[in-house]
Amino acid sequence: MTGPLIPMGIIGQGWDLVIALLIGMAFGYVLESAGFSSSRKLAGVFYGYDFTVLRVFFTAAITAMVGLLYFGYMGWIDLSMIYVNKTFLIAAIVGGITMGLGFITGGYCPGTSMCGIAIGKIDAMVFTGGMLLGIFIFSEGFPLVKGIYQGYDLGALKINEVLGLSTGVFAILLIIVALVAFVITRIVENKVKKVEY
Amino acid sequence: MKFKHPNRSFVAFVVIFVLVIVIGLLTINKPDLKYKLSIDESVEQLMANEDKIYPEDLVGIIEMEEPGYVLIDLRNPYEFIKGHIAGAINIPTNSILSKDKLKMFNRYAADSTVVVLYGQTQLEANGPWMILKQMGYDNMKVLLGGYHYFTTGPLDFYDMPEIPEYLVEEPAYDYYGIMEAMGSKSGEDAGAVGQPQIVIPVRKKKESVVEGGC
Amino acid sequence: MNKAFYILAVFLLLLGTGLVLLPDREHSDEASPGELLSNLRNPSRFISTDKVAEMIISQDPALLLVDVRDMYDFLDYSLPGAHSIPLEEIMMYNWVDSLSYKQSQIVLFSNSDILADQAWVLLKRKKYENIHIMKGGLNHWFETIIQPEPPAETAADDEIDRYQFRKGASIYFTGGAVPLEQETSTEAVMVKRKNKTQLVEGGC
Amino acid sequence: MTTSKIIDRSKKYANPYLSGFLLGMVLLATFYITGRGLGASGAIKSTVVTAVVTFAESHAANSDYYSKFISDDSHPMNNWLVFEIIGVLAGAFLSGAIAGRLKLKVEHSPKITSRTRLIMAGFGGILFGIGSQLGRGCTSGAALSGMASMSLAGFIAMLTIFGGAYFFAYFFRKFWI
Repeated sequence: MTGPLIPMGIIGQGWDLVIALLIGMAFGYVLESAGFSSSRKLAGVFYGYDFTVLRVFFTAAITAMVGLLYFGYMGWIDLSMIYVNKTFLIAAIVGGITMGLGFITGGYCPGTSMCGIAIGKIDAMVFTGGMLLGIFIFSEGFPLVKGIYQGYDLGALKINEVLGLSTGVFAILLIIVALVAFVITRIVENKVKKVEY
Repeated sequence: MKFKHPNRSFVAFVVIFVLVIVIGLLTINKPDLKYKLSIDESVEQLMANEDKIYPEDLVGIIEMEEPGYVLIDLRNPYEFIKGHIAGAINIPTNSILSKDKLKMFNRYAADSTVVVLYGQTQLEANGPWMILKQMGYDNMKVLLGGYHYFTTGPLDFYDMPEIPEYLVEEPAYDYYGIMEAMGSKSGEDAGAVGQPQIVIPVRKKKESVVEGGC
Repeated sequence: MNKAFYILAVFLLLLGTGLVLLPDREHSDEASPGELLSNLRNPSRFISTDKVAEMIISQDPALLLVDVRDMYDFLDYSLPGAHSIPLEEIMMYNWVDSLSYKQSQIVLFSNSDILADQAWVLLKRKKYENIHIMKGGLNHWFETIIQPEPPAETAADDEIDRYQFRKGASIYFTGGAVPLEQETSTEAVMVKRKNKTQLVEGGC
Repeated sequence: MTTSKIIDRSKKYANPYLSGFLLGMVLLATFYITGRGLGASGAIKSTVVTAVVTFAESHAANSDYYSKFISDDSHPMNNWLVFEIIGVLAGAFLSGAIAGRLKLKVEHSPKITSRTRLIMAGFGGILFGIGSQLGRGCTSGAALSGMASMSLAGFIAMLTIFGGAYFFAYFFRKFWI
């Protein structure tokens, strides 16, 4: 009963692609049913007419985080084996802002564009085509940004360690922040002129 | 997702999830057996190189019926029945950490009885001995040579070879000499991957072992 | 606000408060005595001298030979490419980042297998993986690889194959000289044996 | 007020909190099974790497960036994320089919033409492609999974992606509202 199952060798390597498929299906189903296949719904979060993205996103991240912490506490999962992505400070910030600009112009992010494609959104297909091109451009221009890409490596930091909080305290603070944000966004949503889509 | 009553389903999901966690918390496995010695302490204790019982001494102990010793045979019951050192108790390696056995070891520790562990060879007893030692059972000792030597090797206290066979960590050959004789150029390992290299150990803070990803 | 929000709020606040209130639980980065004991029964903790010889000869990049005897013994003779990490220093050695140890197959050896086994138990308590003990140690290495016993004429093919391999390995390790016994083999060709003792693959 | 509209929509799409909770469960299961979170841009990267390897193998091997992802024994396409994305397509299709949302169309604000929307989508895609490589992951891989595993990088990704989008939102408002 100790996870993560695949790194621990409890589930054989052969199964992981089947699992990937199943997890992907669940992921896609939930995203699409929440409305993430519509770019105008996604963009709503930036113009105040629809905060679905924020709600789903925060709820999911926090639920998974709390679940992970409990699983770790009970010894069901070895938290030290959970992949924590490294922080390359400048690359993360520049990359994040670039993605933000891409988000507001393209109206999708990679996962949601897949949902869009699945239900026949042509703009999502073009977006994904753009992404392929973008990755190609990045790869070709990689020598130019190599310094930023590999520089300012802060290592695999956890945010609660940076803030000097215990995981539990950080979790409850984040929960409160999220719940307050949900209330505020509901108020904003009611004030902003509705956009039909 | 189509739910007839989304809120009811939501409540159901949430309740199930919370229940799983509550049950998990209630059935949390109790802390397993613990070590008393830290790793550094057990390295120290290994370097002290005590806790060895020489087979020729054991002969004396058995003959004189010296009190304060107990022999534990770690081999499996089948081997035990086929033959064992007189007076030995059979506790197969697998079961040394079972509750009643630990109770027994605690008793021996309390009245400072020396527990002599043996397997077929010394190697067989080495792991169990180290584990029990690290758990704080100071009275554990290992029979050098194991059952094999005890039943086959010379045991006359006054007439032992200079390096008895049971001291397995002694080089059995003159490695350097043989390599020289067999044509290794000036001790170099010809045709080898590379020179042996001395690694200077660095003291370092412990770091998390696991890196993510594949 | 809709009902779902309240459900979520109750759920998250409940679990979140729980997280704060839960008593600290010791999370050991060490294998428990029970785990250690069950590790002892894993046959893959040993590796044969033949397999080690094969890995050295094929220059297996994953192989990391560790001589746990003291420095003097090491300087006298050690396996080609071996690192010297005396048992005393085994826990000081920085395994994690010096050699990407996850990809390595670490083989511990001493003159016999007791010291190596002690090092193994210590490392296993620290949950290191892919560590093996060279069964029989250097004594067995000399018996089997450097000075192999020729099998009886009537021996099974397997055994003769193995002898051929060892003979070749002996020539490899001793520097290509004519073997001590008058074996007719002029061909110093390595006889590649089939991989019977496959090391356990770990990780990804 | 457009209450009727809101009710309509809430019938159309699942409740966001319920969806979020379920997505959280999926994410938790992913962590439990694989030790790492969900991702999407990785699969697209694999596709690019595969394409480049197929059409210009020596170029790919010489490039610093591609060569990171090419290893002799595993085909870059044979990648966990690629299968996950195939699953996403299937799952989203299923959901869309059940809800009757399957329709080939360009979704855009009535104030702009389809063409403008497509140009913007392509442009955004390019930026997202570049950004996701520089930031080592996209909204799902870096931000969502990163937040769940409490990594600093995840929170930075979340703040910069949404912060960036909010910052630029003003300039692109006529494309959306």
